Amino acid sequence: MNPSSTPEAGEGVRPYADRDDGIVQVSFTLPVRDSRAARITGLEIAGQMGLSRAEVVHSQPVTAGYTYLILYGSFDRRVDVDSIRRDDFDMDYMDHDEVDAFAASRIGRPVVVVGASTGSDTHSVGIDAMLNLKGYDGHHGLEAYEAFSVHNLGSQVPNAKVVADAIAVGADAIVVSQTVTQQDLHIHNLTELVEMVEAEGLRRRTVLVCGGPRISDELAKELGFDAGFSKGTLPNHLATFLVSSVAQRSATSSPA
Amino acid sequence: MNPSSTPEAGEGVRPYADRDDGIVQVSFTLPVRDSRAARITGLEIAGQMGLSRAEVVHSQPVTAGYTYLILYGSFDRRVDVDSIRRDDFDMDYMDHDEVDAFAASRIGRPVVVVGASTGSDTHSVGIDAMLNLKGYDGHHGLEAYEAFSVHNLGSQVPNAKVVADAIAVGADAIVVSQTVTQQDLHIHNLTELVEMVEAEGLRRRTVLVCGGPRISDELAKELGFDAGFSKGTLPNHLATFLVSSVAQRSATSSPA
Amino acid sequence: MTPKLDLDEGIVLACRAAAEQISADVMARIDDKTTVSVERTILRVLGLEGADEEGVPLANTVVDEVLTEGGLGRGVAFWVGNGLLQTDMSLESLAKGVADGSVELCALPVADEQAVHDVVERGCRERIEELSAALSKRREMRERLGESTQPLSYVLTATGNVYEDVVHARAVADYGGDIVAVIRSTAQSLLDYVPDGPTTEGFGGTFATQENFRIMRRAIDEWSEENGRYVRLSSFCSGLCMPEIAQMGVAEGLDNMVNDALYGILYRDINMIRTLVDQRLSRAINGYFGIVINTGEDNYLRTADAIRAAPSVVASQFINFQLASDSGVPPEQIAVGNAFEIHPDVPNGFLLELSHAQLTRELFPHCQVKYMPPTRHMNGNPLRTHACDTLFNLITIATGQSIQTIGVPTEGIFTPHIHDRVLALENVSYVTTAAAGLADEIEFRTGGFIQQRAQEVLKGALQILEEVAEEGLFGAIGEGRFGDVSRHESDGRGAEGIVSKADDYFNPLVEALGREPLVHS
Amino acid sequence: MTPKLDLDEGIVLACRAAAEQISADVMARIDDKTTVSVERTILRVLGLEGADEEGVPLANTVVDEVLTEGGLGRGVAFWVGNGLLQTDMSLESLAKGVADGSVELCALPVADEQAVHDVVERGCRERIEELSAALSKRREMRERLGESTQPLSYVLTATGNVYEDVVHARAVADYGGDIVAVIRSTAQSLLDYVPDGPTTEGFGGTFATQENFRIMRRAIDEWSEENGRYVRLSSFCSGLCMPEIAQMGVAEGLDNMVNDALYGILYRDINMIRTLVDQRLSRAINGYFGIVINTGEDNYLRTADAIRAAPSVVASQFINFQLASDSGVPPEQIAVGNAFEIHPDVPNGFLLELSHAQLTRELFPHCQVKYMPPTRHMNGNPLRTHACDTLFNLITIATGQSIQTIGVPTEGIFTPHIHDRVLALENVSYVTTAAAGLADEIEFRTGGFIQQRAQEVLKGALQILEEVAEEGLFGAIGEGRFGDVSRHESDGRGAEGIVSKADDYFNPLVEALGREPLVHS
Ligand code: B12
Ligand code: B12
Ligand SMILES: Cc1ncc(COP(=O)(O)O)c(C=O)c1O
Ligand SMILES: Cc1ncc(COP(=O)(O)O)c(C=O)c1O
Repeated sequence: MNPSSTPEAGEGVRPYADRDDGIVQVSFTLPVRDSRAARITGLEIAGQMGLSRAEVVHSQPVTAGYTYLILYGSFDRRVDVDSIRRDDFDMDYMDHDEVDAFAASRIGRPVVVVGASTGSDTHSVGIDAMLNLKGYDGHHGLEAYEAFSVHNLGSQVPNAKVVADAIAVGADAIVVSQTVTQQDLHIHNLTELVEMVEAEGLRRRTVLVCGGPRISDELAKELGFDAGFSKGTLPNHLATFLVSSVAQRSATSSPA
Repeated sequence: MNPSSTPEAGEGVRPYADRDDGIVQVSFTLPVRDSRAARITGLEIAGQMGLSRAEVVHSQPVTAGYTYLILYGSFDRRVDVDSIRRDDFDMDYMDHDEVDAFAASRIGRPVVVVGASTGSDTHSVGIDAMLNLKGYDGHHGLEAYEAFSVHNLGSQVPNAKVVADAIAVGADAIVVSQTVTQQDLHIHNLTELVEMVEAEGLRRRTVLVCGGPRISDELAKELGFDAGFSKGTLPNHLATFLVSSVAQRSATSSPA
Repeated sequence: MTPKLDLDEGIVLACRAAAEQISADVMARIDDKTTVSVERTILRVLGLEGADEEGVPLANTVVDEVLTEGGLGRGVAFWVGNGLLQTDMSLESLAKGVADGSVELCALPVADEQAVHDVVERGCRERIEELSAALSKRREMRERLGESTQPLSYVLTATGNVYEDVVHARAVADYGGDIVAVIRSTAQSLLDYVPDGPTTEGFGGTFATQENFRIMRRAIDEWSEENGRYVRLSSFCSGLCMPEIAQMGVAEGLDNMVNDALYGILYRDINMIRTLVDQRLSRAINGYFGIVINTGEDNYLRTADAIRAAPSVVASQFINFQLASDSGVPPEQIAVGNAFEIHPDVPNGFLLELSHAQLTRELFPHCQVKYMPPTRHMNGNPLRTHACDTLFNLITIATGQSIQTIGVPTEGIFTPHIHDRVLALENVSYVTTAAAGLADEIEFRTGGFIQQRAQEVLKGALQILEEVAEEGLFGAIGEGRFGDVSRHESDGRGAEGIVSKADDYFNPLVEALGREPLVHS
Repeated sequence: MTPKLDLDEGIVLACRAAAEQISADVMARIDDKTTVSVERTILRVLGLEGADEEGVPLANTVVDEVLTEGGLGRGVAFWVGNGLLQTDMSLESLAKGVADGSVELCALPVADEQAVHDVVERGCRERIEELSAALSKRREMRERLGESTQPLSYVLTATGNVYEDVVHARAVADYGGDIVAVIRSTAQSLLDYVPDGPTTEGFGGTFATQENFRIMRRAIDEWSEENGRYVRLSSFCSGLCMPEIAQMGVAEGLDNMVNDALYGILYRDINMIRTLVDQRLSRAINGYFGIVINTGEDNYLRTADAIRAAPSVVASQFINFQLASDSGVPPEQIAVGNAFEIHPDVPNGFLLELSHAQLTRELFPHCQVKYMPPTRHMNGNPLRTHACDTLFNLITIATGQSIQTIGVPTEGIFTPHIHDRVLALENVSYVTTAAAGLADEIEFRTGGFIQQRAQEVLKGALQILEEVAEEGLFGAIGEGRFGDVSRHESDGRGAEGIVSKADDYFNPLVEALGREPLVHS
């Protein structure tokens, strides 16, 4: 028996603060004057979120008519974490040499990659980290791999140019970066790219990957990409995914 | 027309971050290893809280088997703040002189107050702030008022002693402070006091007030007190409430 | 402020000399160029506002027409002046005529050159006097209401909707913010026109339009009057319309402008000649009208390593200063930039930052040095960011910075939510109050780590400056000397908007601005 | 560390002399008293553990019996020694006999006094040797695994459930915490016995029981071995059982103890004679066995104004130090306390804190000065608290403190949630790394604000010390000189547990501890 209150496997989990108590912190601004009414409205919202024993631990005016609130409350339901764990969950990444070896034996030609930071996004550090020789955090980018032939188009690149260049060089993969997410700019921009790739009939033969600090694999898949990469990504992660995907596509398409 | 997105009166409100977008921040620890499964479990909880477009902006291990998560998501429902505003909501407090004048004309004798920080709670700064001459933030405590005769029993005072002393001095009001709230210690302790006061048959003739950094008026009423006071309370707030309540009780009880 | 770094004055002088040479070189190389944006600015100064139904500003229509007709080498002012003389129309009607095709500006009979110059020069002078008068009033208001003591806190709003920005700006002012800067939408920099009218959609920022300036200015002035403290307004003279934004800022009473010589080249991939020509006029305008400009060396530390790049920051400060100075900005109006961007895990990073910040302060004693917060290494954890911001705030006050852009706890995540700035400003007030006298109380050990580091960085800067003086600024940019970003003279956007001046090129504005500035901040 | 405050050595010596007199006075006044807790401690040292079914510890049963029988003036050791001789029972059986009434301890025939003394003294020496041997092993482990460099971070866990505390402690260790202290439940201080066995319910803390010590120690040792860094364990020798907790701590291998001379009097309303007698033995034990003790001057700043009370903090540091010293604690084991408690809105509060922290450091060069974080003025806003903690952390490193209790972002709300300590420790690591060399690099202006303030506070402390030396410590406490709390000799809890020593009072422990300590940390 575990004498601490941490739930056993299968029991389902809930938040843990001091013990298995469900406590969460919630904070937000309400467009209501700093007043008791603001605090009670905050509690009402916490209640609607399913939090029991909610309390406001802090409230302050933001400007006339707006109040910032910090609340704590207990989320008492349990979530079955076991059903969430899936097999394909945490990929095992190959290192640089392994990727090159894998590509040499399984693909036998350089994988052609077109990359860019697209739309009006000028943030190039992320895509450069993936593609440029210099790479990221001491790991070389894809340009350093024998497995790849890389075309880094830079930043502020319109989707139309990405697609045109991909066609021109016969890209196996298009990899794009998006950093500005305000007002869902990235969603619009990434959706546009997928639509263009589909319109050009390239979708089946092109591996489509996006990345950025607020991109998740789930979001990427929802938008029609094959994968999404976020903070902490190293070039070999992308490399592993690309060579695996290209090899798999060749494998499934060659018998056909 | 208000060109900003702040909702008009009657429309109902939701959280406001960049505009009327419903965005809230939520953070908690899950008893799950830092992993994709932890993050997805977090998102599942956010979903169950009714948050749409939730994302994990930060996750880090706390220790083996525990992960701390910070999420953002949109609470899209609206809460009708107008129905929450009630009349008795924000009391108008009298100042020191007004309280004394009011008590002189409407009560005509000193209101006898017994106060303490109760149970095992050694925090006396709050109750001293209310009762002692020195007071709080430049405002004298109740001892300085002509309206009151104050018995401050100090801290770590058992409820039984509070009640016994209240009987001994014929208290009009019992005012207690509670600071330690871990594992709901204050709830147990305050509930016990109410039960004792009721058991002694004092409830009707005694104004019962509690205070402390994590006491709200709502909580106090739920526990059977007449009022609860939290951070930011000044002695004249308590004084106003006490003389008003005592005057009202005399008014309603005298014709009977 | 008593100097604490024991710097070698000889090296400082050598840096300045090298920067003077670099700037003189640049000025010589761009002297025979004008740009569509420079020309549009002249029209705007002359009073041409507004756009057609498709949102194309009249200034663009007119300049594009002259460009197409091949007449821009003579300067748009000449053609417009001639048009005014020939048609007797108002400037606006003339422009509308060009827009609807009823006026063929370059096909009109050409009047006497002197007469044309006279009419435009008069117009220009009158408008400048009008603007100066308005700015004098503003200066009076500033003095009457008073400002906070330095450091002034500089706060960005970025909602995308100018009306929301007003709400956010009020929160900023309520919590002691001194300068509100509405950052621009991602797309604006590369637009070769200034959008028109109020805007409510933008990404990562709000479009800079004259109407948006007006809306913000009015709101902030109201707040200032109500609360008895003057709050400044700022925007960005950058991108393809640098001088036009400067003009608009003056017209709407802005107090500060981010206005760097190289940012557009390095970070927006704008052609270097285009930017250097544009920056010159934008700075001439800002200089003349008493606007405080901020340079953007902080950006280098976001793409290059902050420790390694420190000498390049200092070198760039000298260059940026000199280019501004040579464009007519007085030192008190030049806020040279620097940033707190060393990775939080670097041992003694705080000492390095202290050294760098103090160095900027001592090298530019007459400038309003501007200090930028940590952003690059900030992540999704607001508490971590807030701790870094606290030390950033401490260095700001410990080294006597004039302006500090505030760091917000969600810097690593998104443009700030309304309360994020409030929380950030509370941090600023806390540190600034609690450590108010720190700069006067602490000294650095003679020959110690802090002094040595500053001396090293200064030496490194001199070496860079001397090499750049040798090879020229253009070549240096090509080598990636600034921010590890490399750009080439022939590349970049907006090159199509560069025009060689003809011998009879006419620009009434530059001449008018050549006089002593009327207003100083 | 080179001194920076330019203190007058004469004043420092005068402070020390006054403190010596105050302490000598106290020692004289309590010399003829023992307490139930002191007596129980002797039994515990002799090896008496455990409790009856109702949870009453056997040590309590025996001492209470002797007290009731009026024999405690002779010392429980005498009666127990006699019992052992007369009954030939083991100590445990003897005590159980007392518990079930089968042994009437004070009614047994009385053996030869010397024989009784001999048997108890032998037992006592043997146990002390056993304990010393175990502690030598621990010291070896500490040296083998190594510790962090100073400042050591001191972190409280407070879940109420010892098994949760283990989980929380692992998180602390993972993030670089150096000393884990399980704070005690609200109710424990006023219990005149030490609860027995593992506990899973507590409020604002977890009961200090010998079994809980064992559970934590085992878990932390495991972590230390796995991770190759020694993490210390601490608890609280305070309340009505100060010396017993000290004994338990030694038995279970704790490294540190909060062990203040006056805290119980001021903040738990414990009778002053009771506390002063108890603290003496608890400190003798801690001193002898190499435990580092922390004093609690920080508390004064939670009930009195931090600026006004600064001289009283320093005065108390001298007194606390001297009382500990006179009880047998070597200077290196005395960690005098101080805190960062000036209101965040006070202008130049940071400079004042810097001055105060440096002052403690310079006044006690051989002590492990312990610095406590802001708590009093912390509110429900974790970011505000985090900003204050950042500056607190900076002063810790800038003034070379030895131990720092970490400040957590939710300090103003509740005892920390599991991640709150992690976030706090990240702040500590950040500041401690980024400003590692700061203490060596900065100097304070000669005759400046920081130096003057320190000199003033020191003068104020001397005045207090001289007045206290005059009127005696008891009177001074009555006047509310410390923490603005006033307590009187005749009041307070636990007075019923004070007993006057008879002429033939026997205490083998005090004598045994009188020898040179065997272990030093
Ligand atoms: C550097 C920087 C800049 C530089 C960019 C220089 C350059 N050439 O890239 C400059 C100064 C020019 C800049 C400008 C702007 N910026 Co900026 N900037 C940043 C900053 C400080 C760091 C970003 C960065 O380089 N991170 C380091 C890289 C390595 O991380 P990364 O991009 O996440 O990449 C990693 C992963 O995400 C992943 N990845 C990323 N892309 C890809 C692609 C693929 C295929 C794969 C597999 C993986 C992958 O792998 C990488 C390594 O692990 C951030 C703040 C912050 N701390 O995040 C703000 C930030 C991103 N900027 C921001 C904004 C708003 C702007 C502006 C729009 C402001 C304005 N209105 O002017 C402008 C202009 C921009 C425009 N048109 O896009 C906001 C974005 C807010 C939002 N979420 O919408 C941020 C968060 C700052 C803030 N809090 O306001 N910025
Ligand atoms: C000072 C202090 C102490 C001092 C108390 C000295 C004393 N004589 O009071 C000392 C050092 C002794 C102490 C000890 C402990 N403390 Co303490 N302490 C604090 C501290 C720093 C400040 C509290 C304070 O004085 N606030 C100032 C007063 C004026 O504010 P206030 O009480 O909220 O009062 C205002 C209102 O609430 C209201 N009010 C309060 N009471 C009443 C009553 C009435 C009738 C009315 C009308 C209004 C009213 O009016 C007041 C003025 O506006 C807080 C941290 C913090 N920043 O809050 C921790 C804190 C309260 N302590 C805490 C703990 C856990 C303890 C201990 C239990 C730790 C331990 N296990 O040993 C111990 C022992 C205590 C025990 N048995 O109770 C926790 C409580 C956690 C929780 N929510 O459960 C806190 C929050 C610290 C923390 N984060 O861990 N503490
Ligand atoms: C120096 C400088 N100029 C301009 C900008 C913003 O420019 P734009 O609106 O041109 O993208 C920034 C943004 O950080 C900057 O640092
Ligand atoms: C000096 C000192 N002793 C003891 C304690 C805790 O004591 P207790 O467990 O006796 O309440 C504290 C708590 O802050 C303290 O500061």
